[in-house]
Amino acid sequence: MDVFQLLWLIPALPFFSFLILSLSGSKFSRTGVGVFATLSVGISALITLIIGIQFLSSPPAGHFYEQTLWVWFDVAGFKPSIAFYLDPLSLVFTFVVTFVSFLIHWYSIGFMKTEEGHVRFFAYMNLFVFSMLMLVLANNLLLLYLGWEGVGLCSFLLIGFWYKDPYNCYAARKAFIVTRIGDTAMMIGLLMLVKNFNTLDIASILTTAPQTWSPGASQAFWVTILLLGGAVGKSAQLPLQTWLPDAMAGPSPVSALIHAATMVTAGVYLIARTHVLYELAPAVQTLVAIVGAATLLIAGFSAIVQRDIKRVLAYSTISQIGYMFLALGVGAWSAAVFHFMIHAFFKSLLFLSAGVVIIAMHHEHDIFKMGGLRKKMPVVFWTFLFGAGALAAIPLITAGFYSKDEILFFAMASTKGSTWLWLAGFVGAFITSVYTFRMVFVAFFGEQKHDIHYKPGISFKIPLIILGILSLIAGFIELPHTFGHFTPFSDFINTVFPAVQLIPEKEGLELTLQISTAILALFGVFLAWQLYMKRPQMVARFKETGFGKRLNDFLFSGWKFDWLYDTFFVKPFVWLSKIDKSDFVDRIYGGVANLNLYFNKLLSATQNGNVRSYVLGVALGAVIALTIILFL
Amino acid sequence: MIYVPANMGLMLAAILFLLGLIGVLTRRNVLFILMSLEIMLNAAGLAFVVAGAHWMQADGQVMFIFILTMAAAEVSVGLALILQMHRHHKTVDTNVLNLLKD
Amino acid sequence: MQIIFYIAALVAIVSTAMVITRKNAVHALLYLIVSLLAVSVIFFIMGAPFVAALEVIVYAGAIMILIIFAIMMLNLGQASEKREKEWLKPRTWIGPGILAAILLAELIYTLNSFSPSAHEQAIIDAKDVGMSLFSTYALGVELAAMMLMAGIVGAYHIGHEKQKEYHRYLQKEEKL
Amino acid sequence: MTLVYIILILMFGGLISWIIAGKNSSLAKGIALLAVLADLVIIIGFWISVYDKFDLGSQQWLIDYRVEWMPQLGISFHLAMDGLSLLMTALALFLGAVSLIVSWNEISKNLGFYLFNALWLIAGIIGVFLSLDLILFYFFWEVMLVPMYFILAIWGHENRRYAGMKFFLFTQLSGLLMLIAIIALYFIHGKNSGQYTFDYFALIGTSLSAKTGLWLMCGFMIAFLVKLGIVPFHSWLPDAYTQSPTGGSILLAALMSKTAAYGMLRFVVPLFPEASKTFAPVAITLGVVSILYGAKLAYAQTDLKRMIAFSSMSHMGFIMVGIFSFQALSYQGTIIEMIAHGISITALFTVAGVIHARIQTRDMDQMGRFWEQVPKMGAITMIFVLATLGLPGLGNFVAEFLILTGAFKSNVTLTVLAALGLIASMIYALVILQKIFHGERRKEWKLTDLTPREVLAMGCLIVAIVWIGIYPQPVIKTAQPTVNSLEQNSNNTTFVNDTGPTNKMTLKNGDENMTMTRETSTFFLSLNKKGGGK
Repeated sequence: MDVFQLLWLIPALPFFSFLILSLSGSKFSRTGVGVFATLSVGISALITLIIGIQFLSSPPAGHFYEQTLWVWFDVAGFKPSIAFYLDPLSLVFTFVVTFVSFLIHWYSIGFMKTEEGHVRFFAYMNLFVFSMLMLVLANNLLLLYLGWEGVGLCSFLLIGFWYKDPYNCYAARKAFIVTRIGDTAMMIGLLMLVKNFNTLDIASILTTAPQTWSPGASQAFWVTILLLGGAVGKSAQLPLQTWLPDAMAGPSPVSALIHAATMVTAGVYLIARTHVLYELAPAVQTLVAIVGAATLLIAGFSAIVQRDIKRVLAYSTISQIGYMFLALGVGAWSAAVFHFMIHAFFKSLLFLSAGVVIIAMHHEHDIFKMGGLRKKMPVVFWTFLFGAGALAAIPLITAGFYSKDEILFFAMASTKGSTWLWLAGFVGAFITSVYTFRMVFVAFFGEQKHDIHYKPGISFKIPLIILGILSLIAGFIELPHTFGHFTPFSDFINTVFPAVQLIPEKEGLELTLQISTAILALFGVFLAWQLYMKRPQMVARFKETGFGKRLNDFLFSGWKFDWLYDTFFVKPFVWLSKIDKSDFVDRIYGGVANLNLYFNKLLSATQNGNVRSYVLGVALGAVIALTIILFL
Repeated sequence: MIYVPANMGLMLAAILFLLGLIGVLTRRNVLFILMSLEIMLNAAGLAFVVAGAHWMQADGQVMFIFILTMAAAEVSVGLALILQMHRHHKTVDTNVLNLLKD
Repeated sequence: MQIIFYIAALVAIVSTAMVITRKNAVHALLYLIVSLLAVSVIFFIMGAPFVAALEVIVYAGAIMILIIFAIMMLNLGQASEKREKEWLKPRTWIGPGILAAILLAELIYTLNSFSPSAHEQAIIDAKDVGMSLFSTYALGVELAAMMLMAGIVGAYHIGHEKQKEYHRYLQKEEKL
Repeated sequence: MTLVYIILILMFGGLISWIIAGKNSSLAKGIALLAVLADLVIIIGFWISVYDKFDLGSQQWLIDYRVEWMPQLGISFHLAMDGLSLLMTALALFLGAVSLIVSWNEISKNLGFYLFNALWLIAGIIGVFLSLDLILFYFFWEVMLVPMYFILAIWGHENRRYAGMKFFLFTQLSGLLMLIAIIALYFIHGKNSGQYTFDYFALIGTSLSAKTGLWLMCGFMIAFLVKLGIVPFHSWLPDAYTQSPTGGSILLAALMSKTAAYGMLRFVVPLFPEASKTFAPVAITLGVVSILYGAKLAYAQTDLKRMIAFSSMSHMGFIMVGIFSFQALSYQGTIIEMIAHGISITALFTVAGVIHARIQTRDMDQMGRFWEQVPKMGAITMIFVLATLGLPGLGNFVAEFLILTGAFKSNVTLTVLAALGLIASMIYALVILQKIFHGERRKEWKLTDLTPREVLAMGCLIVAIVWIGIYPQPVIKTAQPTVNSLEQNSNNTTFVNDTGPTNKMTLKNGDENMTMTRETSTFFLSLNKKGGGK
């Protein structure tokens, strides 16, 4: 049997699990629900693994496999299908999604043990996995959009999982609406594609587009910029990044799965998927790089001053996705995908560890109220440290180093890159290591400030350990030229992407760049140690000064983007709704009615009950009638 | 039997009628209004008789008789109403009796 | 001999004017009788002796007597005369006066446009009227009879003072 | 004859249940429901039997039933069914049955008369969907109006008389304008061809000068715009939708508004192809304004039913955009939107009715955190809220996507603005969900979850909306012949417009009309003159 035919089962299993849980979840036992949900995702992961091995060992013709289930609808030749498309790119994403989801589901069994509404939680999680898999496996953009909105929905539902707190509802709503703004841009992009090609089939668009559009065509420009709108919304990039920090209101596994590992990288996937279009619109591709660079800096600076451990991680997620966008923008497609994969491992690890810490600290999020956790929770500490190391790109031993280093090199050396882009990434790398290790030192070192009343069980630990190991070793499947030149990952995925065009004279800079980045990362760790462990009073004193205070507030609020949008969009809209609640058009019709009433009053004033005035009316009528008869 | 030009007779009828109308319009006492109505009815009858005389037909006088009958009926009912009005409202002022309004 | 007509007409107009301006109802009624008698004269000289007689008998006689009874039952005294004086302000005359003037002008204008030539006159006596009344207008007579009947019954019913059926303790308060 | 039976079954069912209701109310309800279900079975059976014919695509009309009614005046009893009216009839019966089920216990006062009105209303709606004689169409149009007025004014909520009067005035006045247009069309056609008839097929080819066509079309359009609730003719809509009892709201929002959309597809576009081309930019603009303004108003409301009413108005904007884009894609989208919106609005009004029945208020400021007590209701509401905001996988998305795709081909700017409605719809839709089911508990209510009867009705709706969302092909296939003929019709017009002589003629007509406008501004006088000139 051809294992590729099992492809449809990968998204279908979580979906069936969702259906079963939502229809009859209450009949399961408490752990039964979690185990059932986890197993469904686990089997999906297993099938992905089998298909992946098959794909590697004997790739199908043309390095892709397509499976059509049914035609969605067929109007005037426009004929999107419910169909799956498997190529190296979607395989990597599918693998990461199913595998990380599996681990996080596993972790959630323990996490949700005492929570109310666990059935709902697992049902939503399964629905999310299904949607995400639809997104990455879709063979046409409309089906991709289905997944795209589906993950947005699940993100909404899971951020607002603890629905009793109005703040969570607000955060959920904000996430859904802000991403919807991007989605609508993307929708318009889709409309444009349909108008031009009368199809949304990705493969056929990618083959016909270069024949129809010359590079720099305005059509290509608009389509790509609209798709970019969708991507920045989902991936929380500038200027639609504001929802992600608030999205941390959801449970930690949700943050790990949706807001770190998978959904937020959908934008990366979308751009990578439609890379041909972006190559036809070089201006937009540069814009992608600029958006990435700007976002990674802005988010990085904001992360430095956050106190909530999850918000630090959220900003770091935004910043890391900024790196991916930077890579996409300079044409380093495989580097972006590689960083996505590594990031999925270490960021979900960080979130899961943070989740354990938060539970142990009795739902305390503030890192300055933690401290000294190193000894009490050694496993969590070590796994968190691995994750943090990968995030800060500690040289040689962590996976993050290899992926980030590749991006930085391409930002400098690609024909589409520039020194400025590299510099942004370089500064960003420094900030990253500072805020990462600020978090590590403040939370895990120093003296203990609170009692821990909960010890993580084994179901918590195993996923953490697996992810921790991956954060360290996953980088070895793609080693740089200067260091072994072992590149199975990009070899595999480059059947989809064109190779990066390098500027020959900058090729030699690679080693210099690597060394300087490595030194910078270590220096960042050192600086964090100095500032937050040795001389915390220095930072405190800086915060006391007027400028420091204002700077702190500015960065803390995410560069005042929320304020900006509130003032210019939200408040006017609410104001407009308030003043025109009962519809001014209705007033117009009401005015007509009132005018009639007024005339009615005028006329009924003549009916005053005075007999003689009636007679007067008769006489007047006689005069008028006679006058008319006689003289007119 | 004297010849009277018909237009003169009609003019008299008109003058009487209008005097009656003025009476109806100006008086507030319902009794006077009733009398003024009688004047108007009488003027109308006069007009019929003048016309009948002009055409040498009996119909004018027949009409007058009908009008007379009607006047009699009207006055009897009208007076009964006035009496009731005076009994219930202690007034003969039509301005007070304005319940027939919106 | 047309002068008789004009004198009678003048009397009719003047007495009618007096009717509508009197403050005392009885005075007004007397003037009204005069006016009716004057009209009766006119009827007579126009060759309608039957209706002239009816005018005197029914109008000036029966109907006016009816009104006199009513005045007596209403028992309007000095106070009412004073009140009439208040009500008859010149201001109230203006509107109706103007209206009537316009109407009069229009009627005169109309009536002047036709000037009948003098032709022979004939007396139409009671016999002619009776012939016409009971042949051509028989139906009208029936209807008039019905109307009179209705008038009588109506007048009785309306004028009848209703028996009040209150408890004896309440009677005093309720009596109007 | 099937078509006659369908209408007669409903009418007799209504009569019988009125008679019986005094003695046995549940039997009366049963008979009413049975009548609707029997019709539904007939229609679905018929659909299955003709389903394969749609592949051929040549024959638009499946049934054509015509007997003379008043031959002297050219009025005939002409019912016919094509794919579009088949779909609409099935929808009307399906949602009619649902509306009866969900308001099973709502009406206690004067139940028999309610059932009578409800069934006659459904009969009127189906009559509108089936009649092809303009006078017959107008007749059914009025048959719809009167029972609806009674339902609204007798069984409505606190402000029912005001709402009923407003509804009646708006629809009646606009209906009269349509009647004038119908009669004018009748005379023009009669004068042109010598054959005085109200028959649709005869009138369809009537040649009209540009200005006359526009005026006549406006007569039709105003009636339809009012019924559809498009800005600025929507003023009656929120009041009527809000004040109706649940069953009435469902029939109003889900079915009656569809008769307007149907009327545009069936009458306005085919009868006045050129005029509707001319009018299209205005129509699309009105549609876009409705989408955005309706969404904005919906967001501002605190009354749940009023909010749903404005959301409905917002969606009707999409229908306008779809119809006047003249693209196969958007026609299909419009038809799917009619169905999907009917289903989702039914469900939302049901939820509003269910909540109102339990807590006697519609004020969302008094609700909150209902999920805790009634998760089933919450989950079902969520599905339809998501449908309303256009989540892919549910019916409304397919519809709105197709409409926008088609519209994008004809007008980019307005389509982009219409697409902003997707954002706006999300803003208000989430308010429904979060204010009622999430957040703080603002007042202590004792709630009971949905009864099996309600779950059954909602389950049917969920199945339907998901079916349309993931496999709308049967609907598309059924509507295809109708859409083909609509498209052909508008293509023909384009062709005529492109040729030289016609352009000249239009120009001449324009001049002629200008002089006439100077002479007299009255529309009818100019009509007469034109007739005399010929």
